[in-house]
Formats: sequence, C-alpha cells, structure tokens
Amino acid sequence: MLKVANLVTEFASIKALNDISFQAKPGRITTVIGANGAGKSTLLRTISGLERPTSGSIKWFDEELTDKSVEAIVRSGVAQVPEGHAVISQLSVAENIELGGLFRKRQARGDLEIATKEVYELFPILFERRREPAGSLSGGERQMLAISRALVARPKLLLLDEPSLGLAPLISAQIISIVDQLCKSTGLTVLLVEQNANTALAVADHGILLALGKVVADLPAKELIADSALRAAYLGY
Amino acid sequence: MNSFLTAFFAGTSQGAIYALVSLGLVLVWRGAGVVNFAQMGQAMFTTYIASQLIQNEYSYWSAFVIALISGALLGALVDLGIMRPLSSRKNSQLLNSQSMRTTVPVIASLGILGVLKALAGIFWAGEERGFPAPVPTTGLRLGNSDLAITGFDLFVIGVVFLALVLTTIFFTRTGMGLAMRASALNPEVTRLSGIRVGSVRTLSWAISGTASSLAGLLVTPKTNLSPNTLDLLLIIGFTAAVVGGLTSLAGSVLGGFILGYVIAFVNVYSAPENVFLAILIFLLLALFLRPQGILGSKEVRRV
Amino acid sequence: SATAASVPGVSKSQIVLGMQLPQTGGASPGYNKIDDAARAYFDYVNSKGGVNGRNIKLVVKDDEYKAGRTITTARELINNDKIFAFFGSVGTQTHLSVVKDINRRGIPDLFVNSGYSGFYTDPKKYPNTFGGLGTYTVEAKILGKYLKEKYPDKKIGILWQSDDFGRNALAGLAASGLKFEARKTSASFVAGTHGSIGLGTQIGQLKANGVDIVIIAAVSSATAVAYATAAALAYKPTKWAVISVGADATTFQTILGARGTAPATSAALLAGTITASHAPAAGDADDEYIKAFKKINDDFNNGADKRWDNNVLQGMNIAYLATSALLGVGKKLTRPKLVSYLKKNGSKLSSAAFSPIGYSGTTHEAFTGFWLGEYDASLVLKPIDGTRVVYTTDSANGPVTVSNYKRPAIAADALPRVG
Amino acid sequence: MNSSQLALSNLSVSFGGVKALTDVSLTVPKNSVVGLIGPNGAGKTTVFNCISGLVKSDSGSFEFDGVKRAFPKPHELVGLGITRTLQGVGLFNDLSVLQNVMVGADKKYRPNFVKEILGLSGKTEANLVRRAEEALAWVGGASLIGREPSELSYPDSKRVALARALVTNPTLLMLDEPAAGLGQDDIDSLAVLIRQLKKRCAILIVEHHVDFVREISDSVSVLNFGKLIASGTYDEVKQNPAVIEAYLGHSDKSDENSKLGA
Amino acid sequence: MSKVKTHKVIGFRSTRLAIIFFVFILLLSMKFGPYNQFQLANIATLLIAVLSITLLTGASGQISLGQGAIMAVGGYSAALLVTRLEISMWLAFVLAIFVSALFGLFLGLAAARLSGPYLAGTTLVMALAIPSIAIRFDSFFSGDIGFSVDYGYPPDWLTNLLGEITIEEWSLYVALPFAALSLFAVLNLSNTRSGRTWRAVRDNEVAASLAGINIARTKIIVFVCSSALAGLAGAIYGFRGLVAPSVYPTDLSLLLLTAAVIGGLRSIGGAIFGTFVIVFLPDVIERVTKFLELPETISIYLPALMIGLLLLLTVILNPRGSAGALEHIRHRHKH
Ligand SMILES: Nc1ncnc2c1ncn2[C@@H]1O[C@H](COP(=O)(O)OP(=O)(O)OP(=O)(O)O)[C@@H](O)[C@H]1O
Ligand SMILES: Nc1ncnc2c1ncn2[C@@H]1O[C@H](COP(=O)(O)OP(=O)(O)OP(=O)(O)O)[C@@H](O)[C@H]1O
Ligand SMILES: [Mg+2]
Ligand SMILES: [Mg+2]
Repeated sequence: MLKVANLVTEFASIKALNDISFQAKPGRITTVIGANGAGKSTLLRTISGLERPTSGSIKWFDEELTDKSVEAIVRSGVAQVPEGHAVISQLSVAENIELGGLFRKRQARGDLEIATKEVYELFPILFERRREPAGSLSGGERQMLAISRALVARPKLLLLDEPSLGLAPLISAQIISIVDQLCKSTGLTVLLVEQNANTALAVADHGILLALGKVVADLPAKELIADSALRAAYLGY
Repeated sequence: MNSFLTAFFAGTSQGAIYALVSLGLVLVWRGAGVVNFAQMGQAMFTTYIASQLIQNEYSYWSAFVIALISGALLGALVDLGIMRPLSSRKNSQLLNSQSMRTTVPVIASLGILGVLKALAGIFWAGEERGFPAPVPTTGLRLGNSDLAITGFDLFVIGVVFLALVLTTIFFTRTGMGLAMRASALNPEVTRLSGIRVGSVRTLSWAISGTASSLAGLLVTPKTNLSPNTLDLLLIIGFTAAVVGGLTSLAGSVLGGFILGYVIAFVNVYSAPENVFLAILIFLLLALFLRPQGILGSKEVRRV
Repeated sequence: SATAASVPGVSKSQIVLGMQLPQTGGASPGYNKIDDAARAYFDYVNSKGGVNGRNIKLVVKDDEYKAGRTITTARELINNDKIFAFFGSVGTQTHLSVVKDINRRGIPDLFVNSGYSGFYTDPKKYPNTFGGLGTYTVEAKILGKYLKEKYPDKKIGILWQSDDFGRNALAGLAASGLKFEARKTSASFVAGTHGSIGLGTQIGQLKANGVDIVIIAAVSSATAVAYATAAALAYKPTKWAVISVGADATTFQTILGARGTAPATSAALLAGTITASHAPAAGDADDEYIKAFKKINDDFNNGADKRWDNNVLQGMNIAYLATSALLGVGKKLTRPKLVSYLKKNGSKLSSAAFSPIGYSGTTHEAFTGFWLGEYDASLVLKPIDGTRVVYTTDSANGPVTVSNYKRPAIAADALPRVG
Repeated sequence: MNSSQLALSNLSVSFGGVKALTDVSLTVPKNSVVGLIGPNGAGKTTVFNCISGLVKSDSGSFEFDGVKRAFPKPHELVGLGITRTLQGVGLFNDLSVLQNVMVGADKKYRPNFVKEILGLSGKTEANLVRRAEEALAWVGGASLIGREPSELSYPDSKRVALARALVTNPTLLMLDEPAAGLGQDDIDSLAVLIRQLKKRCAILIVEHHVDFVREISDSVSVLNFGKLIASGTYDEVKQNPAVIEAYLGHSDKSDENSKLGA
Repeated sequence: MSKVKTHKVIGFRSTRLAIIFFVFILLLSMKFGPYNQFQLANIATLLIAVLSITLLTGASGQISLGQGAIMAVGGYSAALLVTRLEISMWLAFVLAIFVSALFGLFLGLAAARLSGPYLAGTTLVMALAIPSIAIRFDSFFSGDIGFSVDYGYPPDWLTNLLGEITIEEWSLYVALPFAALSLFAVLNLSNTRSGRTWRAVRDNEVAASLAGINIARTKIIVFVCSSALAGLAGAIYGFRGLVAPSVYPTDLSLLLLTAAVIGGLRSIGGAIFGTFVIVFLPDVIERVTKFLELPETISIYLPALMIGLLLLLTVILNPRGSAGALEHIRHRHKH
C-alpha cells in the first residue's frame, strides 16, 4: 500500500505539490489526472526521490521512502517511467534494457533473462533493433524502450508518467491493458498519470484529480468518469 | 640501422606512452563524461609521491603500489570535491545547454591542474628529477645487432595492451562497466534504474585516477618529473584520443601509436621544428575526414 | 641629502637591485638557485658593512620564463621597488622583451645571465646592458676549434635545441669551421620537448650516421636524457662534448640518480665529457674562490635548494662583480656613473673567472675566455691534459687565441678590491 | 496544378539496414491541413526530417509552390517559406520568450552586420520586436512576453514555439505532434488556432491524437512500415481495413472518447 | 513595452557603458602610481582578449583553449607590418584586426564542424603549433628572438596637452581606447540579432537551424569576430615590448579563459571583473605574502595556486561566475 500524507514539494517560489494526501491500493491501478502543470509529474518524481519534498511523508507498506535516495527507492521495488522518452540514446537498445535490471543482477540472473524476453515479446520492434543505439529509435519506440526498462526491474510499484505520450492509439491501449494484466497476475501496484483521462480511468481502481498541486477529488475511478461536472471544471471537457 | 627503422622504433616506444595517456583520457570520458585536462597533473602528483618514497628508501614496488592507491584516492577526491558539486542539482539548472555542460568540467579540470602544479611546486620545489623504471632501460639485442627498443619499451607496450583489453572487457562486458557508461551519459535515467550514480562515478574517477597514476609511473622514466614536464604529453595524448575517437578505447590506443609515428617520422624525415605544426595539420585532417575520430562512433541524436 | 634622494634605489643606507628569473615553471630548474646565491653573497657583504656604508638589497621577481610576464615584473621593479639597477636577469627571450625599455630609461642592466650575443655586441643599441656570461658563440668557437684540431679524422655531429641558444652555438661552431649536415650529423629538437617527444629519433640518427663525437647544445636535463637515450640505444660515441649550459654535473647526476642510476654509473657516463668553462669548476675544491664562496653559501644562503653547483657559483660570482662595480663608482652613486664606470673600468674588474671581462667601447660581453676540461671519474672538471689553458676570442669572426690573463687572488675577506 | 504547396514523390530513405521510407508520395494542397498518421516507427518523423533537410533521402523529388528543386538544407527552410516545430518544445532556454520569437524573425528581416557593430540597428530591432509581439499575440501568448522559457508551463512553451514558427509568415507549417502532452482544453484551442491558420498557409501535421487529427485535417495520409497505405479524408481512411489493422485497432474506442469529449 | 524602447537605443546604451568604462579607468589611473597605471594598461589590453572568449565561449558555447595563439597572429601581423613595411603602429593595429579575422575565418571553417572536447583539443594543439611556426620559419618571423617593438613616444600634441607623459601612462592611453571600442562593439553585437543568434545556436542547434540559422556560418562568424578581437589584443600586447613565441605561451590562453570564467563566461561585466582579478591578484598575493612573511618556497607558487582555487571555487559555487552571482542576487530581490 502506498501512503502519501501531507506532501509538499516546492520549486524556487512555487508550491508544485501543496499538501497532498492519498493512498494507492496494492495490486491496483490508481490513475492521477489533472491539467497541465497540476503537479502530476512532480508527484511521481517526489515519490521516486527525484525531487525532495519540503514536508510530508511517503510510505510504501511499512517502508518510509521520504528521505531515501532515488537508487534506494528503486531498489526497494519502485520503478518510474518518467515523462518524455527517457532512454540513453548513446547506449544500444539491449543495453538500455539491461540497465533496468542491473541492480537485480546478483540475485535474479535467471529471472532477468525471462523478463528481458518478455519485454521483447511485448515490443518485437525493440528486439529487431536491439543492437542499434537507442537514439535512432522513433519517438514511440523510445517510449516503448523506457517502459521496458522499468518492467525488467520487476517493480512492485510502477510509476507511469504519461506512457501513451507519442504512442499510436493501438499501442497505448495495448500498454494499458498489459499493465492491467500485470496488476492482476503479479499484484503490481501502479500509479498512472495520464493527460487523456478516459482510457486511463477505464482500467483504474481509483482516480485522483489534481489541480494546482492539490487533490480536488479522490474517488473510485467509475465515479470520476461519471462526474462530468468535475471534469469540466478541472480538465475542460 | 637506417632512418626508417630509427623512426619506427622511436615511434613505437613513444607511441606506447602516448597511448597510455590517451587511454586514461578516454577512460574518464566514458566513465564520467569529462575530458580531464588535470589527468597528467594527477599523474605528476602521485609520481612525486612515489619519488619521495623511493628517496626515503622505500622499495620501488611498494612506492609503485602506494602511488597507484594515491592515484585512486586523488581521483575520488577530484570527483567528490569538485565534479560532483559541479553537476549538482542547482548547477545543472544553471548549465542548461549541452555546450556548457561539456565546457564547464573542462574548465574545472584546468583549475585542478593549476592547483596540483602549484602544490607540487610547494612540496617538491619544482626541480626536474628523474624517475626509475621497473625494468631495464637498456636496449635489447637480437643476435648481434642492437635493437632500438628497450625492455622497458616492451613493458610499456605490454601494459598498454593489457590495460586496453581489461578496460574494454570491463566497459562492454560487465554490469559495472555498463553502469559507468550510463552514469556518464544520463545520470537521471541511470539513477532511476537503481544504480548509485554518485558512487559509480566516484569509482570511475578512482579507476581513471589509478590509470593516470600508472601512466605517470611509466612515462616519467623517459620524460623526467617536474610540475610541468607532463603538460606537453597531455596535449599529445589528447590529440591521440581525439584522432582515435574519444568514445573508443581501442581508438585511443591506435591514436597514441599513430601520433608516435607521425612525430617520429616528421622528426626523422622533416625537422623537429615541424612537429607541432604536423600534429595540428594531422589533427585537422583526421577530424575533417572523420569528425568522430577513427574508431569513434557518431552520436545519433534525433529530433 | 639632495643627490641621494634623486637617485632611484639608492639611499644613505641601501642600494636596491632587481632581478627577474624563472622561479617557477618549466624553465626554472637550476636557474632558480641563482638569486639565492647572489643574495647570499650580498648578505655577506652587508654583514661586512655593505658597500660604502650601504647595504645591498636584492629584489627578485618570478617571470616564469614568460616574456609577457617579464614586461610586467620589470615595470614593478622599476616603479614599485624603485630599483637602482637590474642585476643578473636570467633568460634570453624574457630579457629581450624588456632590454629596450630598460635602456631607454637609462637604468643599468648588469650581468645578464644570457649568452645571447645580441645583447652585448652593439653597445650603441643597448648602452646600459652588460653581460654576465661568456657568449654561446665564443664558447662554441673555442670548443669547435679544439675538437676540429684534436679529432681531424673523426665524424663530428651535434645535438642541439632549436632556439637562440642552439642557433648561437651552431653559429660559433660554424665560425670555427665545424659545419653539420642536416639529418646526417646535425640533430635538433624543440627546446623543452626532450621529455615528452623524446630524443630517440635524434640520437638514433646520429648513431645511424656513425657520428663519433657528439656535441650537445642543450640544457642540462636534456643532456641527461640524451645520455640515457644513447645508452638505451647502445650508442657509444668516442667523445661527448657539451656546451657549458648543459653540462652541469649536479643536475646530470640528480636526474639520472632519481631514475635509479647509481651515482657511480652516472658518473661513469659523464666522465670523459668535454666541456668549457670561464670559471673554475664547481667541483674544484682547491680553488680559492670556490672555497670562499662555498663558505659564504653555507653561512648565508637561505634558498630552498642551496646545494653547491655551477648555478650557485654563477650567482655568487656576478654578485661579487656587482659589489666591485658599486665599490668602484664610489660614494656618489648614480646610474650614469655606474654605466660609465663599467664601460671604462669593467675590463679591469676581477672575479672567480679565469677570463677577463670583455667590456669595451665595442662590446659588453662579459667573459671572452674559456678553458676546456674533461670530467674525471668523480665528476670534477679537470683541464684537458692537466694544464689549464684559457682561450679567448670574440663573438664575430676573430681568431681564437690563448689568453695570458692572470686571475688576481681573492682577498682574505672574500670582498672585491678596486682601484 | 499550382494549388499544391508541397508535393513529394517517390521518397525513399534508409538507415543502414532499416528502410524507413519506401516510395512515399505526398501532396499538401495550399490552404489545407494534411494529417500524417501511422503506427510508431512508421516513418512520419522521417518524412518531416527529409523535408526539413535533417535527413538525406535516397531518392525522391521535392516540389514546393509548383517549383521542383533539391531538398532544402535546414536553414534554407525559412527562406523558402517552410517552418517546422519540433517534437517536444525546443525553445532556447537562455533567451527570453520575446527573444525566442525574434530569433524566428531574424532570418527574414536581417539587419546589416556593420550597422549592428556600430549600434545602429535599433530600428530593425524595434521592427523585430513588433513582429514577435504580433506573432505571440496571434497564438494567444501576448502575456508571456517578459517571461523566461524555464518559467513557462508546457502548453505555454508550445505556444511560444508556435509563435516562433509563425513569425516568419510561412506558406507551409509543419507540426510534429503538437497535441502530445496537452490537456483537452489546450488541444481544443490549438484546433481553433489551426483552423484559423489554414487561411494563411498550408499545414502538415503528424499526430497520434486521432480525434484531433480528424477534427482539423482536410485529408490524411497513413504510413505503415515506411509505406503509404492509405490516403483520403479521415472518415474514408478510418474504414480502410489496412489502417484499422495497423493503426486504429478494431475496437473503435477513440471515437467513443471523443463523444465524451465533445 | 519598455523593451522596445531599450532596443531603439542600443547604440546609446553601449556608448554610455563604454564611456563609463573609459572614464572609470582614466580616473583610476590618476589615483595610481606608474606601476598600477601599467597594470591598468594590461587590463585594457587583456580585456579585449577576454571579451573574445566571452563572445566565443560565453555567447556561442564554443570553447577555445588557443586564444593566445590568435593573439600571436595579431601580434606578428602588426610587428611585421611595422618592422618590415614601416607603417605606423596605429594602422598596424587596425590591419592586425583584419589579418586575425581572416585567420579566424580559416579556423572557423575547420572548427565549425567540431564541438565540445574535439574543439577544445584542436584549439589547444593550435596554441602549441602557431607559435612554433615562428621558429620554423625563423628567417621571416625571426625565430624566438622575435621583434622588439613598443608603443614609442607619445605624440607632441598629446604632451603639449597633458604635459609630461610617462611610459606607463602612454601604454594606458594606447590600449584604453581600443578596449573601450571593443567593449562598445561587443555590447552592440550581444544585444542584437548576432548575440541572439549565437546564443540560440549554443542552446539548441537543431531548433536554431530550423529557425533559419545557418549553423556553420554562424559559428564561423563568431570565430571571425572573436579572432579579430583576440588579434587586436595580441597586437597591443606584443607592442608592450616584444612579439615572440614566449610572449604568447599556452598558459596565456588558459589565463584568459580563467579570467572569463571567474567573471562569468556570459557576461561582459564579468569579463571586466575577471580581467581585473587576473591582473591584480598576483600583486595582492605578493602583499599578503610579504605581510605574512611566508617563505619564498611557498610564496612563489601562491599566485598560481590562488588562481587555480579561484577558478575551482567559481565553477563549483557559481558556474556563471561572479557576474552570475550578482544576477542571482538581483533576481532574488525582484521576487
Ligand atoms: N524543475 C522545476 N523547477 C521549477 N518549477 C517546476 C519544475 N518542475 C515543475 N515545475 C512547476 O511545477 C508545477 C507542476 O509541474 P508538473 O510538471 O508536476 O505538472 P504536470 O501536472 O505533470 O503537468 P504536465 O501535464 O504538463 O506534465 C508547474 O507549475 C511547473 O511549472
Ligand atoms: N537515424 C536513424 N538511424 C537508424 N534508424 C532510424 C533513424 N531514424 C529513424 N530510424 C528508424 O526509422 C523508422 C522510422 O522512424 P520515424 O521516427 O520516422 O517514425 P515515426 O513514424 O515518427 O514514429 P513515432 O510515431 O514513434 O514517432 C523507425 O523504425 C526508426 O527506428
Ligand atoms: Mg507531467
Ligand atoms: Mg515521430
């Protein structure tokens, strides 16, 4: 269970997150929606340790994540697919994927091979291009690679920041459904940030609506989909 | 022995030395993403330490080992004290363009070089002194003829190739090598992969510090030791790295030998006064034909 | 008094001299001992009451052997330290950058530590500049003549550093009839690169061309590298002859010693090497000047490295010369007086050198004579064939003749006597 | 004939072994919006890169405004009347918003270098400022003038990037995924803007946001594995089985979504 | 809309700043003794060279470790013109600008393809190779002896006007107008289209080229401008007494870079500040060591140590240099 309590994250003079509290159920998808600049990415980056909160706490089951380093957080089972196609363009596709599982190499060599095979099955194009530098991939292909890198880490908590960005509709639907399956089959917990609310909420258990760094709605996903007034007020449709 | 052989042997033995320097530079470039102009400063400093120990009656090999260890420590210190704060959050926001990100560490390394030279001057008065070689520096004989190559030259060549093989395996075949390359290229993504970027980078500075230190120990038997004698070597070694391709370990070694031959043949068939000019022309030519260096790979960056 | 106040750098109790030399940087090794040695001698003079009641103060500036810096430090010495005269400036290229200005301002420019004849052979151009060394040309002429006559059938070659020093030496050798052929008997290298670029190809070329006698015109550290390289290439010329700048036995042994060469081995390498000197050999413990200077060095030198060698001797000797010149001018010290004193009486001044001072209306070269010696097994320079013969000549095409100069004895208090 | 702003024919590009484009032909009529869609890695960005000279084509011809010519170099585009925005933002972080837009205008209204050194280019500069302000106002960014790019929200920086493209008065505007990462609000206003822009120039758009594409484009071309598999109006193309197979998928979910959004 | 107005008066603003600089240095020189006046002349001279780095590295992001070599080109051109053709020093300075600009053109043609470390390396080798040409062709360039050239004597009208002029004052009067003019030109360039273009290229080459900027040509133009400045600085620097390889060593290039960095690579005010630091710091240190009675073995290395440390502190604490720090403080106050 991910528990975020009274989280505040500041940049220079603005409060990107202003007293955020919510919980994400284990084995479920929790979707975070909100307009541009609402603080969605900041929330994920704060959880994964890329940003330091000014106050508040983040707990993953009994583990306090708040003041840990990014590396330590990742090692305790949290993986993030950051916004934008975050790959290392000079490294080959295979190396990018290998990198994702590197910290598990000692304990889980066999499983790494399986995990790698799985993502190659998921995205055959990556297998085809595995020896090429990641920089030569198309925008969408890079996004697939970034997701793969996170998946081979076999995370328990997956933070997805706009995974559909730059992906063709078919692929983005496919990814969402894969994530959904993973939750169901492995108990993966997912925090999914999407601009386009509907597809993301459709598979989610819970929905959180952010505006100006505050939680304005924390409802079961179905209710959030249905609440057109709320959406109209905060998302413009 | 004719002029050709003279040039060939001299080029080989000097080339091995340039290769050693150049390999060290490429090591930091790939491991930490910095062109370290302080490298020969670090080499000079640790070699002085070894020299001091030898003067105080320590054996060569114990001085050798201590120098390597101090090289590692100095490298780590450079990272912890300077390079890490440099790439800190606050600064990375200030240096938001690619060109500045490569420029500023270069400048920092020049500062480190200045500081190390001045400190060496204060500690060791800056006199020029020799430094012993671990193996004999007298020429080898083949049958009845003297070869213009010494046991020490062969030793250096051996070390260069051993270092090349080991570092290549390390970088391409091991997880740590991958982690290092990744840390140098994109710290954020690397950290998100659970890798302790800070420690990895410090480690790679320590390794390159050891390599510099080794270079210092192996070049000074031929060049002598003073705060300044290694400057020129850095420039030549750097040229070698650029010619060979900054991203390629094998390229750096190749570049080192090529430069050794260029210099030796210009020396023999033209005039020593032409050497620097020849280096410049050669460098421009090489970069004109292959801007990424002979074995370097072109960076693919897409929009 | 009014007159004293109007002379810069001279007060009732003090005379300020200024010196520029590389104390740090690549060109500093060895030379950075000259200032400490000179100061030691001046301190000794001061301890004996100074010159006509005035103490000599030596202000030293580090120009790092960068001409751009020398220009600034010279202005500092002139304007801030208000020196009376420049003294013992080290380095040809650096001094070139200021010599015109110094002369234009009428400041005496004493005992320049450069063998570049261009400073001295046209006193109309630089009336205030006086040498502190023999010129490279003179020395090379003398050495060349000797080698040519002594070894008529041997192949003589040269290893020279391609700068003013090397070129001057080459010119002197040419004047004595020794000519070299590029890429056969003449091997050059860019000054300062003997470490990083190495001397392998140069020495290899000399070897390949069967050169029997190798003349070296390079700095001492390069000489040491040249010998070591030759040893590595198993090249054993019949004879080495080294221009004195590069023949400092202490530097030679320090460098090779630190390379792990046992002192006996490095001594054996250098032994038999011919070189020239205007002064007594630094290692000549019996020489009266050396004895006196060594004692002063022990007692008064506060420098970082006061080990006795040619550089220390040179520093002491020019300080000795400066003291005699200042004594000679007398109580009423002005710049023009000092200059005209040196012009008139310079040639009468004595020092540790076995050569007279050459100052005259046509030249301001210091030591016009050299004697030739060979290092013995203990690395003391001993006159060739046992007796010291001092040869003298000029920096142009004049003949080399035997000098009949007799060096006056040093006074018991090691202070110069004039008049 | 003369009604086509841009006509590409038989364009082929390969990278090493990868055939990124095979025989692609594409026409952008004047004052129309053409959408270029297709799965990831189909070659859409490569088409853009070819037109803008960032990638060299193996074969193919380039016709602009009825004139055949070689593929232009990147910096020649503006002179021809073509501007392009980048996937992502691509603002100059060290320049203010106004200066960013001025950079776009510089090329067209180039002042004299000597005058510049002598400090006499004030008039030209003022002119540039005026044009930049106009362009910013056009995209609804008049209030952003004094700001720095790093302070901007994502939609605002996209706006500035668009202003920088528009300030040159292009005849062909190429937009690479302009709607990506934008909220519905901003997508809607972008659509409005593009419909207005159509009066001024032809527009070629790459976009995965199919509703947006449908809404704004007069025609669409669909790429798959570097080949053109269909073209026509969105509604025609949408029925094409090959397109459904490769790109849209069978469950026409996106249409449902748009109903919700509309 | 106040921005519009400032743009209209670009010329006025830079004229004003250049005049302020000019007058400030002159006033300072009246307070100073001859040595410090000479140091001011050095500042004026080196400032031009530092500005050339501010343009190159600061504005366009291209690093040069060989600016000293370009200074040598300027110095030699002027010295050759004066000694061989006997033209006036002033004309020689102006021509030196053109010769080094031409040199910058060739350099730029080669360098436009390079970036980052590759460019740094090439320029570093250049710093080594260019002065060696003088030795290689010593009959023409007179080897390491070089050319003894100086500013000569002040013209009569000036001495009539101001009375007796010392050599140091004359040095300052020669260098200062050039420095003020360079400042004026650089201010103009960096505040208008050129500066904008350069910074755009530095920030994002692809976006810049799509905005119609010819990247290669822009880089070449920067090299030409920067070399013209460096060449002018080199000519004035050489005429302090000597034009020879030892006047333009590799260290000079690094020292200039240090000045530019300490002040703030991107700021013209920083260039001025940094130049003051590198010129006056050794003097300050000398005073301190005298005061503390440090032994010579330490004190002679102290200037180099301090410059190195200062450089490190600058890049660590504030890579934008001291000017950046000021900017930062100003920003804080605005908020
Ligand atoms: N590194 C930063 N420095 C300063 N401000 C920042 C930084 N990162 C984000 N912000 C600000 O914090 C606020 C929240 O940004 P965030 O990126 O979290 O929004 P978002 O909801 O993810 O938006 P989008 O949908 O555009 O991705 C915004 O106002 C943004 O400008
Ligand atoms: N420089 C390159 N080197 C190698 N392959 C490349 C290069 N550029 C593009 N490709 C390949 O060409 C194909 C087409 O790429 P392109 O970027 O045009 O796709 P796209 O249609 O824009 O995809 P997306 O929607 O994901 O952005 C991809 O498979 C890509 O990996
Ligand atoms: Mg976001
Ligand atoms: Mg694309």
